[in-house]
Amino acid sequence: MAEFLINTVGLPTWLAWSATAGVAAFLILNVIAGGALVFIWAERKIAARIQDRLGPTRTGGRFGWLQSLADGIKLLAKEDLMPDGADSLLFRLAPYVSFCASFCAFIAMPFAFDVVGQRLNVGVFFVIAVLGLEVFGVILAGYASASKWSLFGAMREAAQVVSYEVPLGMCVVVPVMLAGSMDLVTIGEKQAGWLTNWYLFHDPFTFVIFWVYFTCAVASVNRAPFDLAEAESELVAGFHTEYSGLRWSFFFMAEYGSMFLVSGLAAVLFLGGWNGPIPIAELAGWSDGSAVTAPYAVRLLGCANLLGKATVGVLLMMWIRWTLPRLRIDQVMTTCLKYCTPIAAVMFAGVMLWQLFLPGGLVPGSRRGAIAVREGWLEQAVEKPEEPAAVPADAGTSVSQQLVGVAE
Amino acid sequence: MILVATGTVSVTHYLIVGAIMFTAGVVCMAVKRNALGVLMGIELVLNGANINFVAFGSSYLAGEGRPPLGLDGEVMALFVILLAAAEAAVALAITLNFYNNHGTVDVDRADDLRG
Amino acid sequence: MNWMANLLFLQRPTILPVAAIDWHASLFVVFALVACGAAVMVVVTDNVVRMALHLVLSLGATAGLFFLAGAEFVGSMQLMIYVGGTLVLLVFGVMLTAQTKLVALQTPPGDRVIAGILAAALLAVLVQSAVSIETWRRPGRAETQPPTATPLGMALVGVRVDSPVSAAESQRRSGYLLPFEIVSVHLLVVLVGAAYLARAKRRRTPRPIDVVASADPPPPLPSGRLEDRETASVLIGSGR
Amino acid sequence: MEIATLLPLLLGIAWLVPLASFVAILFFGNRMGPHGKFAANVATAAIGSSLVLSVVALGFWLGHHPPVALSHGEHGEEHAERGDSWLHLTSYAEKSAVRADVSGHGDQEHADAEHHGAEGHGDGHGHEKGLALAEPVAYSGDWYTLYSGGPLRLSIGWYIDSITVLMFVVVTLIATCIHVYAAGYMHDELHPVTDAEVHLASGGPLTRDGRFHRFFQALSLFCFSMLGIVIAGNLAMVFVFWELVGICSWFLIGFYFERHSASTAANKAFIVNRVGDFGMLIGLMALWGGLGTLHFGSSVDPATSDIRPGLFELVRPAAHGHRQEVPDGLVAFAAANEVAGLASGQSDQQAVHGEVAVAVPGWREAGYGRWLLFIAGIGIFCGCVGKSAQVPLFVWLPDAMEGPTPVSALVHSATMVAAGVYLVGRFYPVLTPDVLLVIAYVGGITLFIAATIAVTANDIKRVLAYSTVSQLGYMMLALGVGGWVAGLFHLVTHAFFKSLLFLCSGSVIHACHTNDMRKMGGLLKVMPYTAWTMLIGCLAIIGAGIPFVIGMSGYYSKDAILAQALLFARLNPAHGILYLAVAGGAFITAFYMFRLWFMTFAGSPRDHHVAEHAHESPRVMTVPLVVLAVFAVIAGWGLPGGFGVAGLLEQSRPAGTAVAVSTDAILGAISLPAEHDSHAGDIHVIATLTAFLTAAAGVLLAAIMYLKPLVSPAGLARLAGPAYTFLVNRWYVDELYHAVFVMPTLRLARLVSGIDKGLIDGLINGLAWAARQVAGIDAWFDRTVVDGLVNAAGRITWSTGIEMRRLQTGRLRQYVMFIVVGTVAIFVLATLLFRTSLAG
Repeated sequence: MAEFLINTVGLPTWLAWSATAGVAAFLILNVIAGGALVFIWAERKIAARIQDRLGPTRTGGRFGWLQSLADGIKLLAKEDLMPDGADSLLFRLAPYVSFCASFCAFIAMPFAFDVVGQRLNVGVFFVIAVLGLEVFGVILAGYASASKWSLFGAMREAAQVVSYEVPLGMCVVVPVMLAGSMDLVTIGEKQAGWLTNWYLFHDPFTFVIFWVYFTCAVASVNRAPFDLAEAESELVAGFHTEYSGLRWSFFFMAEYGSMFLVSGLAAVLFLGGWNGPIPIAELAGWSDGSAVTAPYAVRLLGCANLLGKATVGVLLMMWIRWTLPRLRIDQVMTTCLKYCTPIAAVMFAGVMLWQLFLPGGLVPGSRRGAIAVREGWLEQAVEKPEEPAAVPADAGTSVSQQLVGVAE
Repeated sequence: MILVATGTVSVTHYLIVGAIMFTAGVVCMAVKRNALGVLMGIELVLNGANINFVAFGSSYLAGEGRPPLGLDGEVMALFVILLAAAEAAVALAITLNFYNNHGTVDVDRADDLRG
Repeated sequence: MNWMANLLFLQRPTILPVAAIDWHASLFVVFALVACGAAVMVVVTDNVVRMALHLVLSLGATAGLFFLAGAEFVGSMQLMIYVGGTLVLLVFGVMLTAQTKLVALQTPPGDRVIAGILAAALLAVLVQSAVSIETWRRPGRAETQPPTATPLGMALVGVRVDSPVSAAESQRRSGYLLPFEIVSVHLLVVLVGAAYLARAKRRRTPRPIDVVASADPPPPLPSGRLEDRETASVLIGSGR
Repeated sequence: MEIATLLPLLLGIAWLVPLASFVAILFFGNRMGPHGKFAANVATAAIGSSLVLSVVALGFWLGHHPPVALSHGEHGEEHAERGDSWLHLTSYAEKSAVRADVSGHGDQEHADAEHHGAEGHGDGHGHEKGLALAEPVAYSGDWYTLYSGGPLRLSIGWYIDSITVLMFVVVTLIATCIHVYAAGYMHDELHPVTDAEVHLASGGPLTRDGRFHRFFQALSLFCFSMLGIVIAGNLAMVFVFWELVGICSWFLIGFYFERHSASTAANKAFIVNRVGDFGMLIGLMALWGGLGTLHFGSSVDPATSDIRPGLFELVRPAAHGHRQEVPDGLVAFAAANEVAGLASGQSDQQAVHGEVAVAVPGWREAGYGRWLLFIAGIGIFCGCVGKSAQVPLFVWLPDAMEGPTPVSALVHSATMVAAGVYLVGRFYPVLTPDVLLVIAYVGGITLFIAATIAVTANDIKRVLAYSTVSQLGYMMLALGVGGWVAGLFHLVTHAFFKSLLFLCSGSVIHACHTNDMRKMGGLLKVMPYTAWTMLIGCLAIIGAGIPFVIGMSGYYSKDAILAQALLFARLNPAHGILYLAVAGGAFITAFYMFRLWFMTFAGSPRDHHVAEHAHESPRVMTVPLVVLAVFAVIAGWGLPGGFGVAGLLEQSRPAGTAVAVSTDAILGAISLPAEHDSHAGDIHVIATLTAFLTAAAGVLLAAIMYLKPLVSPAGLARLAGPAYTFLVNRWYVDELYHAVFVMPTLRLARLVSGIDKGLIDGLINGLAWAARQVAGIDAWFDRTVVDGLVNAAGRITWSTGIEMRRLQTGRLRQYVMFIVVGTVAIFVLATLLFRTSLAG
């Protein structure tokens, strides 16, 4: 698109690039915002159904599908209150920190082969790390809004997120190990083909660890049953007790954004990303599965695929939320330290051994993952001593372009 | 802005940034009476050092020839980060303990062992 | 159809020629300014919580610098461990110990002056030695370098694949397996130790040393626990 | 399994089981049941299992080597049948040889095979010479070699023939009975005991904890050691267990060690035995130095697997028809100077050996080494004198009665004291005729002295003790006059009835709480079991029986001894007195035994206080009495076909001792009769009649003095006058020893201690004083100079520390600033002064 602008429209390059970046940012922003609207509506309907109610029915004709939009407008119209004694700067800053964090995380999130804001070769960790920043917003909010409920919420959030990053990281490392790369795109491509190639079905350990990952993900975005940060029944509304109006809605968006993000991450890491359960494109002969030559339709299909999987994940979270009761803080910690972490560790070892003894997996002719990559590096390191190491196939792009992504 | 014009970043620039952060950290340690402030100072210092490591390690910044440190720089940086995390944990624990016993986090009060 | 898809899809361009604007340089300036500025802000702010915020900014910017320098892995680790872990811990501690009179402890101006002078001297020395070396001043060749994540990982598990060498030599070079192990064990030990140190002690009566240490009668001693009522009272105090 | 391997296995286990129980009781004794009650069960179970094993072994033995019919017929027939009877024996020997050959797996059996084979052949030669000789069947071998260097070799091994098996059965049987008995007898020890005979300084009696389990611990150890002596395959091993037995007897005699009498008695027994063992050591050295081996039988050297002849083979080589001769080793040993003469100027060892080998027969003719062999024999016998309480070392045995009665029964009558006799019997082939003569005389004197003392003793146990001594004298004498079978036969039978007698006396003492016979009397009604069994014992010991028909066990053994003595006296009239001693001994024995029985059981109670206390002992004590009584009766009987003790013994009569030999020994001409000749009609008849009449006379005299007091003992005593007091004072032997040995020793000791106190202590004290002076100076130097320096250093450090502590303000931020200052200073110095830049 940059070339398109440069060549046909004739914009100066930097402008072209800014424009491109802007478009990308705009798209991602809309994905989040629109997603948030849809999800909020969906959550209300699902909650209603689970509680044997109807939920919103009127607004926007049937099913009350415009309900969220209406609420959004209402929130925009609301007055922004700030308790005196609050630390005004931090109080204002907090929601944006949260939102920016969950938004930035999308930069490295691929929607199809190369439909990705910025392809980083440490994509996985980038996403996790940036997502981890979200907690700052919450903590600051909790501290700034001079209320003990908020502070409690913030503390709980801090404790919970910090401790849940450990098992989360372990779970994430497993697909990385299988794929031999931290680049999300590479990981996704390695699962191309039938659904037997998904890492979920790679071996029993990955199957188990997927669920561990999902649990930790739910906890790290503090959704129920881990939503102690805003425990309505104990702390009025947790860290956003004092918030109202737009700032409050930013928190909300951040929450749904990160829900969507972790679901998408799960999809990419374990559920084959944009590769459908059945490789329709390859079967139809539209593409040979390689990224470059595939027509856009295939990419569209991929995007649909990924969005679908992520949505399923989000819906699953909702289902859980309205099904399970909230845990106590000590139970939360127990779940993390006594169950998730050890299980994750054991499964990690299990996958490692599996890779060692059954590199081909049970399904013959499937990928070889990390081993191939490592061998590639080795021969490149040993056999051609003179010339500096060339960029391997799955390496990232030029640094200067990564910076475009980082800059947003 | 000169940099932007000439468009060449060199190791020295990184070193200067590192130096500034380092100094800021040291001053922070020297000035803050709040133990946590001192901790933050330490973090700053470590980061200043880290910047130097990475700068020396990056083949992107190095002029012709190999970077002085190569991969070792990044590994060092990694270890520094890890150890910083450890240090922070312990230091925080100590601070909390001190707070539990003395009811303050003022490092000037932590002179039970003065001569 | 095509252009629609074109709109919808971000074409990943090939290596771009060094453009009118050097993104690298400009971004470096941005990050460097943020990092240093935030660091200085940390020094000058008195409120602990704000200090923490500035620290976050500074470290985040540092991570950006790492990205710029081509160390993506270290960068993201910086984000993850430092910003996401260590600093959260710090803020945590800040809030646990946040009492009105502790939030902003005034430093006697004399100290500030002395510290300032010393800082100036130190900075001068450092900068001088940074600038003094000519080879460091040479501009970096702005070419892409191979991603360093995988070699880093392999170096950590004992295989060096960076900076190519002969087969025989590659056998000898052992990477960082041992330091890696040491660090991991060290971390474990630290975890246990920290947990032990910070566990809640409930001593109601202040020891004489406290009375001596603090001119004013010591406040009710809170413990490190979240659900503790004293903590609650302390935290309310923090707000007002 | 092969008998050659089976027997050592069975007996070895039977030997070790008591050790196991000893260890068990040693460690867990006091935890065995209340007050260690079950220690008794453990020990009894152990010894019982050894009994079973021994009986099994005996069964195997009889199965493989059925004994030979001893012919008590006419002289002529006997001569006629001797040949083929010995052919019998020979054939057995050869069979055994063949068996052993077949059984040749493992070196040891092989050695046996060779051994027997050799004997078989030697035996063949014997036939040609017309000197038909019986081969004893014996299995010997080593379990473990302790030390082997050059020709010398020490090992733990076995030498098993019929005596061994028999002794195993006897010892374990008696020991089992006595264990059972002791379990009842010692039950006081289960609770804290008040020992009335010990008077504390506070005046009251001593009260101490019971030592039940310790008693049985010592018993087990004793059984182990005794069996060790019996099974031992070489003299060294014998000596070791010899000493172990001594230790056990020390433990047991001193069981009530709080009593002064008991502890002194224990020490006495131990020391007196050491005197004997000293002689034994001399004998061992003589043999060891001369022959380089202490093995009885031939054995295989594990290093160089060649057969090394044992003592018996050396002294009575099969090649020369087992005629006794001084072995080459001893000859060469004695002729050391000549050997040196040969060796001088010679460098080649082989040549020297050759010449020596050539020269040896000549030297032997010249009589070299006879003295050595004599000394060896005498030395070994000294050990036996000590152990089985012969003159002059018999004084310890009566005092040993301080121990609990079961101990007296087991250790000091049946088994341990018998060890001496057993050793003489075992060692018989090596003993030269003149040694035997010495033995005979010692035995004779012993039996007479002891018997006479027993007449006047009033302590029931002492009477039995002296009778034991005199019976041992009988055995020794029998062995000395060539009655090998007779001696050991009497050993076996005596073991039974003497243990029986002791147990009876024990049960009497248990009932009356006194040892003094003068306080007893009329116990027959109160304790019938004890009385009747004791009567059986007495009859057995005096050898009662219907002449030529049947009799108690003593009847046979004593007759055999008498016959042999008579024969000996006939052959060498010079030593006729021995026969008189035996005959007189028999009379006195009968007298004092029945004196004892009458005084104890017959008549009316002399002391009512004792009498009303008296009661029959519990079943656990009476049952062993009955068992032993049965054996005391039947032990001497022989089934047709020689299935009997005598037959068994006959089986392992040492090769070459069955014939009459007449030599002119060092002590003049002696002719040892062949034992078989003593079965000749006339001698047999005379001996039997003598025995019967003397015994009858003795009983009669006892009856008229104590049963129906026609003659009052007191009057008789007054009549005898000095002789009586002499006897009462036990021939003043103790006083003699006290005067001759003890007093000089004490005086010497006092002298030495005087020297020690005066001279040496003075010297040492002087040294000490000097040392203290030096130390004083030293101390002064130390305090003033050294301490001064140290303190000065300390003071300086202290003051500096005081100064320095000002520096430690405890203000963290100051420290940081110091660090910064330091860093900057270093940089500046480095760059400005030394013109170098630290940064590259």
